[in-house]
Amino acid sequence: MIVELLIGLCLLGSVVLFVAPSRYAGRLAAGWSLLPLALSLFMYAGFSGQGNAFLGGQLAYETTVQWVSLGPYTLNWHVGLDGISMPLIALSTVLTTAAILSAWTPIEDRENQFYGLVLFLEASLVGVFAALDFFVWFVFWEAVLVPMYFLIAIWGGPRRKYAAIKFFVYTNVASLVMFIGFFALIFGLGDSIGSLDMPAIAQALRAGELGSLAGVGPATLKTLAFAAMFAGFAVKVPVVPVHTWLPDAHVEAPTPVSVLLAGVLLKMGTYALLRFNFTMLADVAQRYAAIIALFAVVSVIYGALLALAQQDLKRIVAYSSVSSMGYVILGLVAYTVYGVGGATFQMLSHGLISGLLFACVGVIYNTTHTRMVDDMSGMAARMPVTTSMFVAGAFAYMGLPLTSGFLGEYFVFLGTFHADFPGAAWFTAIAMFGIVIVAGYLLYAMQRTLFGPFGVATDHGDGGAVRTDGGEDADSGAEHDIKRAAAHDVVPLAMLLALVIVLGVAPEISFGMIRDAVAPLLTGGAG
Amino acid sequence: MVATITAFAFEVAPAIAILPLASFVIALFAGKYLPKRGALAGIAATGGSLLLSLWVALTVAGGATYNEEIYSLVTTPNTFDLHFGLLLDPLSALMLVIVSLVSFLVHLFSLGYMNDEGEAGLPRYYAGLGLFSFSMLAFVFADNLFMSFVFFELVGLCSWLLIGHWYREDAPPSAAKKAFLVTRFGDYFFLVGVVAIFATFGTTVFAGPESFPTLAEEALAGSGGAGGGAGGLSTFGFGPGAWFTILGFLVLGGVIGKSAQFPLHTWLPDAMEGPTPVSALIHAATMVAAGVYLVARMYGFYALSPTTLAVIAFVGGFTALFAASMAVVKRDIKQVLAYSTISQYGYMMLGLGAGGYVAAVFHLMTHAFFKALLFLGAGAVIIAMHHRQDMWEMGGLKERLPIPYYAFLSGSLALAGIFPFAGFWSKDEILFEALVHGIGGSPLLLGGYLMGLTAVVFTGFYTFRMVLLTFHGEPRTHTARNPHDLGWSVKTPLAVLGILAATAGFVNMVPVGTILGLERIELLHGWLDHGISGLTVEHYGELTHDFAGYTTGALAGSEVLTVLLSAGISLALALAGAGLAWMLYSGPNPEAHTERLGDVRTLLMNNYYQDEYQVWIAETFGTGVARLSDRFDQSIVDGAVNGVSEVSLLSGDRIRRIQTGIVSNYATLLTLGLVVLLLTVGLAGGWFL
Amino acid sequence: MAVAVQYYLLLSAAMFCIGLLGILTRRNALFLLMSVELMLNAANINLVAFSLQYGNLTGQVFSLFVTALAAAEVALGIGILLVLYRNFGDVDITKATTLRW
Amino acid sequence: MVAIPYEAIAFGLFALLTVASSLGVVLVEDVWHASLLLGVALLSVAIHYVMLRAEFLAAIQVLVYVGGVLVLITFAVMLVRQVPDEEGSGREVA
Amino acid sequence: MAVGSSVLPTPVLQTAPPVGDWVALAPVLLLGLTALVLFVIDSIDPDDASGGGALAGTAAVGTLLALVAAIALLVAGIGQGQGGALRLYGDQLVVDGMALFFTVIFTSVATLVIVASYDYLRDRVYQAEYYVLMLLATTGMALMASAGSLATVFISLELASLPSYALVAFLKDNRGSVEAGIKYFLIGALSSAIFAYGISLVYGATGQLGLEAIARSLSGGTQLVGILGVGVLMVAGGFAFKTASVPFHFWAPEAYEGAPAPVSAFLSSASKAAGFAVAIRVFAVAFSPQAVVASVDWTLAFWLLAAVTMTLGNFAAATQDKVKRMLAYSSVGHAGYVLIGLAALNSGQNGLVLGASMIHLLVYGFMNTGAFLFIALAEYWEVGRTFEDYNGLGTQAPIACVAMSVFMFSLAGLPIGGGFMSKYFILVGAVGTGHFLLAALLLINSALSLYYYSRVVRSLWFEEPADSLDIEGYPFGLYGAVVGAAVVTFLLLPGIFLVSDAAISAASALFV
Repeated sequence: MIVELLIGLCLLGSVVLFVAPSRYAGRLAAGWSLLPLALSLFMYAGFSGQGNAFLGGQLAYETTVQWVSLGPYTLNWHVGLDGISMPLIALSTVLTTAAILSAWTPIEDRENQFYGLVLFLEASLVGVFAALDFFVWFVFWEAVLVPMYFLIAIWGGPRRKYAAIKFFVYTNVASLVMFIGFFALIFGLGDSIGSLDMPAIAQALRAGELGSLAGVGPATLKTLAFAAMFAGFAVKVPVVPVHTWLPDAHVEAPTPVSVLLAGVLLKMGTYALLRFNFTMLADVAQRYAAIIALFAVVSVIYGALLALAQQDLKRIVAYSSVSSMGYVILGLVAYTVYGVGGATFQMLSHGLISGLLFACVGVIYNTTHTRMVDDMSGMAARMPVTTSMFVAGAFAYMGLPLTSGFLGEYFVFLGTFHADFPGAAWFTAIAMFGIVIVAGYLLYAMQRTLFGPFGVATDHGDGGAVRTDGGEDADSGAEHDIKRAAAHDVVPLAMLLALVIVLGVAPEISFGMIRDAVAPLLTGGAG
Repeated sequence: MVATITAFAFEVAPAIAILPLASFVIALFAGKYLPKRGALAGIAATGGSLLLSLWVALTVAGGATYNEEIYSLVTTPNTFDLHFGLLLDPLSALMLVIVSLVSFLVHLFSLGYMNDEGEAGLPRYYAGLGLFSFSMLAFVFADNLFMSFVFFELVGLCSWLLIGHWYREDAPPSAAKKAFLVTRFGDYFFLVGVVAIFATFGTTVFAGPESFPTLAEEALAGSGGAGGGAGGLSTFGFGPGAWFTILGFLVLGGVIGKSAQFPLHTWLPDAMEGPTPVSALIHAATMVAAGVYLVARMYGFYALSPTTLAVIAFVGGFTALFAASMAVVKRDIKQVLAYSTISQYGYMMLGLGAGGYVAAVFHLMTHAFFKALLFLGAGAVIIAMHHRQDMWEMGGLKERLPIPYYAFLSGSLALAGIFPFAGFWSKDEILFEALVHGIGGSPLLLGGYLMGLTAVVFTGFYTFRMVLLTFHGEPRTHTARNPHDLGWSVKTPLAVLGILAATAGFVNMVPVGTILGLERIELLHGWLDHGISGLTVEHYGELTHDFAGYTTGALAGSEVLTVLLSAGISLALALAGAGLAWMLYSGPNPEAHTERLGDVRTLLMNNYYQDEYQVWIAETFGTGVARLSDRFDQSIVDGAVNGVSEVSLLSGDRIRRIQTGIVSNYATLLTLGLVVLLLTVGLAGGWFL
Repeated sequence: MAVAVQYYLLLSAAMFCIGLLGILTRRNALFLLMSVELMLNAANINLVAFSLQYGNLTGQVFSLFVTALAAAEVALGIGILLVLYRNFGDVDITKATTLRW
Repeated sequence: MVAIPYEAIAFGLFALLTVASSLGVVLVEDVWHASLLLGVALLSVAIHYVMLRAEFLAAIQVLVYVGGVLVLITFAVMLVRQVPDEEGSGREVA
Repeated sequence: MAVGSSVLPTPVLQTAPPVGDWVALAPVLLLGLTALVLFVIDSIDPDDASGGGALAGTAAVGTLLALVAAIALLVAGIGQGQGGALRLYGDQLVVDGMALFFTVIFTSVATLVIVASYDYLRDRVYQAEYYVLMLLATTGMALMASAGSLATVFISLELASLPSYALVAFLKDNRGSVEAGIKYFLIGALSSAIFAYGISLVYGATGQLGLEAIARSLSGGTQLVGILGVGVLMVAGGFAFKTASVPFHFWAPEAYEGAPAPVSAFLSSASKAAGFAVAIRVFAVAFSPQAVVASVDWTLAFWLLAAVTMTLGNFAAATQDKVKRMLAYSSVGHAGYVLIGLAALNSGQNGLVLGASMIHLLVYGFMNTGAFLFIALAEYWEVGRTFEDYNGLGTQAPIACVAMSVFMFSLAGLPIGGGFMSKYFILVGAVGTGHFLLAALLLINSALSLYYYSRVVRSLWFEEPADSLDIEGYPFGLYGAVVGAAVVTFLLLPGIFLVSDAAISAASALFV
């Protein structure tokens, strides 16, 4: 029942915040979010699952209750955790707390609703990672979109409505495509499946129980379903070429929301890919591994190149997420312990690091009110702590050793280089070049914004930016009072950075359980 | 021999690296509350490291070695094992001493260079130094390539932090970025190499029977002519020899980047934007040395591949010459030193490529001392000159700064390779190795030798041009007439290093040894020839001989003659270069002669347009392609997405126009619809048949 | 039965089509009302004819309902038509197009 | 002896009348004429009912349609024909 | 009223129901009775001192009682299970699970609409007539669900339609309302003529009007395939009109837009459901797929209707400027979804697909009624009709706007309300019976619908309100109805199992 308790806590918090007065909403939300955080860490510490949830592993915190029976199918409330979902749930709760703290400064309007939605989002995210019945899973999967839609569209930037609608419709269409694919499998399985229990389906599929459907043979059906589900999840990840909602959404979303969007929402896509495509249809994934790897590599390189061309700090980080998530796909397709485990680890790592970077950009934006690289310089002089965090985060993103970013990517490379599919080594080698490009754009951005003589451009409207240059010690104009960030802005940064380093130095904390859950995936796959 | 008894020194050896790490943490978090803003912690830490290193070296000298895993990052059954470990053998022990010594002296010097000058951001500076020392020391005692890579990268981070120390100005952050990016480009190949070595051998440890050089050696030895996957190793479709060569090249990419070899040397001169003690640290003992050290560390692997060795030698030789030529025309004292660094590391690469493992390590050691000395000396001059660095604004500092002058002179003599200073012995040995192996059947090496030899002239020239312009003649500016005072913290390191620069060469007097037949005099050779089997000079010699086909030749069949000739020629050329400088730049008011070089000068001043073409490449293939991608993404990819929605809305708009508002039309459409329905169903049901 | 039921079917079909024609071509709401009456009568002819054909009264009875409803419909229709006339000053149904698209 | 198909002839005639008057309803310009023709059509339908042995229905037809519906329509025509509409002939009806 | 009259002269043996006729017909009777009571109240107190309170209260109590009665009968299992359907009055009426299920829908919608109308109609004249018409229409609908022969089908359909025409034109000084009324009426008259003609043809082909009698007659095959076929399709046309399916939908956008919003709510939810109720019964029982489909493939017809209806409805809705009209088109689109249930009847899982359609109609009854009632609220506040006019309402009336957001997301098929579940059931039905193309269309259209539904949400919450936006009063009745509908819509997400079994078993019972 502890998973239900976790979800329930978040939902209750959401309700409480909706009725709470705006004045106390920030503090209340932060305080409340510590409850699920503490609970999830408690769960993490006492985690006792073994093996892969979908492949007959022993689950932790499992519950099954019958819900609806629909014709031949029964829908159950079935939740439980294994070594893949547990870290992701912890990630969700950690990032929620971080996001709430980093929202204190920028969110000044309808706070109670904002935090209420964030907690609702948290509940849905936990649900996505915990659900084991397809239907329950899908409910949470879709439920994530709604608060995100509001969060972007109400508290976002100037083009927030366009971005929100684009995000909303794009990802929903993707869900539908995926849905078709999955249901083709369900019906292909026919009477051998009496419920939408995903582990049961996964095992049936791997056991080769898939029949034909509407004259389409099992092999083709599998391939088509794989393609549909891949396409659906690829949008969420996002994989090039279905990534264009992401930069818009990121740029327009308020930074705390970007933290969650990049930190957890993208992981939903790869998580689903891992669970559906790469677990249920492992044989198809292996057959078309080279093609999938191609998508991954294109995402890595193309995403990085796009990031290189951007001027907006958030766009840079957004596109770099496309690049980083490409590594995850590459790792998944490798079917080695380091490949799949590394991909999962990279999900965690990227969640923390991108969250950190977005939060840093947010802190900078809060004081300068611009995110354009050209509009500011020398921020380090005024915001030393934030700058340090930004630098640390950026280097972690570049894969600096002793941060989780390095290990995530390194595991993936290690796992993929000697994978079985043709050209694995080449794909890996090309993908690795991403680490050079990522260094290029992040260093460039940091050099331009954080270093050099201090200056911030203002007055965008009246043609020509006016630069306010301050001397070394002299305070610049009153309207541009660049202050040091408040403690509550820095705390989430420090928290995330600490985790990044801890995971980078002691990856076994999570890689242990991940590996345990991944291992069954690699054996006895193809049905 | 593998040590059977683990000495206590080895138990505490991790502290060699941990101590600077602790000083990093202290400086970072508590630096601003400490008296010297973290300097004292750093000095204490590196001093401790130095003592421990010496202790370790003594233990190693006693014949003990250490090769153990100390921290397991990931323990994964049935697949690769990522761990940190300690490999303490003569090579790493030597390097530990060098690194901790230089680092200690740099910390000390910084008291004068940074604290006394009232610089801001000192805690950050000392934190950076501490982290730098930590990374480099950990890199040195790494027992596997993975760990090497980890700390290799951290070294890169530290260089970024320190080069960009004065971040409020425009140039330092830019230089820092460049340094990191260019080396990162090299590290990319290194990374591929590490991963590929993992994938091939399943391990990256350097030493022991299960180490990858040993496995590679066995694979090559066992693969006779059968080809294909040797000894159960996956060689990715290549023959084992070819594949090992590729692996070697990949790792070499990182080396070329970090050790600033052509064509990835461009970051190094820019890195002079950092504080001068940092330059000393980077160039003498840490970052740049890391590349060469890495090749030496896995020499057992490189020795298996003649192609790789030849390329290393050739790149090294070319870099030595190429960089030396650019140093000739520089006005900035630190720029001269920067190019000389590139050049000297070129020599080391030449030595390694030519089979002169000992020679290269020897030069690595002597260079560490005299280049640290030169940089610190330059730093002293810069302090004295109130942070001016143009040599044409100096002059006549000899009388006003005696201790720096003599120390600097000692370093310069060593750099120029003048007998009997340290540089002479080591450089000569490298050239000698190249020569003998060149004669002995690898004529390619002779090319490297010739380039190295030519570079000797340039080295002698620019070194003494620098000394003359800086210290001799009449002061050319007001500042030069009234230099700043120097404190003990500046002078002490200079004195120590000055002595070392003069004497360090005596540890391996090969010519003397050969001529006099005193093998025992080649101390370094003996030092490097004991320790873990497979990592000894003797073994490397066998490998280069067996696999790369290096044989020792001699001029006119006489080894003594060859030695003498080689030493004589290089000394003569060095003196010639120095003499030319003396001719041109001695006297109270030397003139600038560079104008006479004409177009060549422009070429040299612009560093052969290396930066320009690299920037051009970066902009075209980086930014340019990025811009194109961005445009493509905005218009085509996103355009398609928006297009779908627009088409939907447009068709929606068309569809709703059916609803004209005129009820007669509705009736018509309704009737038509019904008729169509009737026809369809009728046709399907066969009513009309 | 002298006249075969098919002929009645034809007649009703003709009437139905004429009514439909009226609905499709006329713009005056009154014409439309009358056309609908024709169509309903066509249905009635069918019902009565088939009622005779099958010998049960179901059809006839049903046609009574149709007639009744036709009357009710006309009454309601004229009510709405008058309101339309009051609002638009016309009974031309193509004039009332404030709601469209 | 050839039986004269009286019923058939009658059906034919009245069917013709029904169709013709129905056509008239939808084709004439004037509403008033149309409503009169509708009456004719409905009455002829009543005659068909008689021929189909549904005399009661025929009576109802006459009563309901001619007596009810047609009166209603006439009433409506009176009410709405105050202004000439382009469909009518323009003849004023009081 | 047609309720009690046995119209066929043929003496038919009555089956002995376990309960009295009046008990089984209690919901219908209660509705009719309430209408009569309203007449009485109106004649006693024509000026209505309570400002419509008495009328609305009575009407609401009546529909509520009918609702309770229907639920009670449903729970008691009347006409379901082993005993089979209750056949009354010579098979003219049938009371079974399906009839009761639909009665629940009609009465729920009617209750909500009447509660909401109390505020909407305040200070208007002819209130009694309004409630009477609405109750009579509801009665007609309830009868439609129980109709056992084409005769009762026709009569009850007209009983439901005629008051609807009047209701649409209720605002007789409002040009839109009147125009909507005339259009609705004309298309309705044409459709009922087609419908009647279709019935006459079916009668011609079979000699029967009773649904089961027709089925018996057809079970041996028929010579008059063409006549039967045309008749069947014309009958289908009549239902298509009632359910606002393309191409008989043209009245719908206009009528829903022009009519008073509560009436739109009533028509688009209850009237549509009634059309489906009767269509399901007629096609499932009389033209049962096994007997007819071989020659008259009406499932093909419904297939086409479904495909065109949902596509056209959604595409047209996507580009509307007025919220009400958007909802009108979306209601056309939803008709298309439900039609899938009919189109998929030629396969093994009839109970499942029909049940899914019924569940959707139930959920739709709440979410769509709620949405239109929100429009009624907006009309009450006189904020305007376009999306822009709704800008910033979320700040002024957050509770109602949350409710509206629930409706919109639920209509779009997001898991915020029962609409997600019911749409999902339809999808399962469609795919399970092999109608992949329809399933795909359903999904594509759902995706598109998300776009325009979210526009409403966007206006409510994301846009800055216009300066003139000023809301006076929070009418209790409208609020109560909107919030009530929202709560039920939301609860139907986890609680769908409360109705899904009933619907599926009721639908399955038709094919036993």
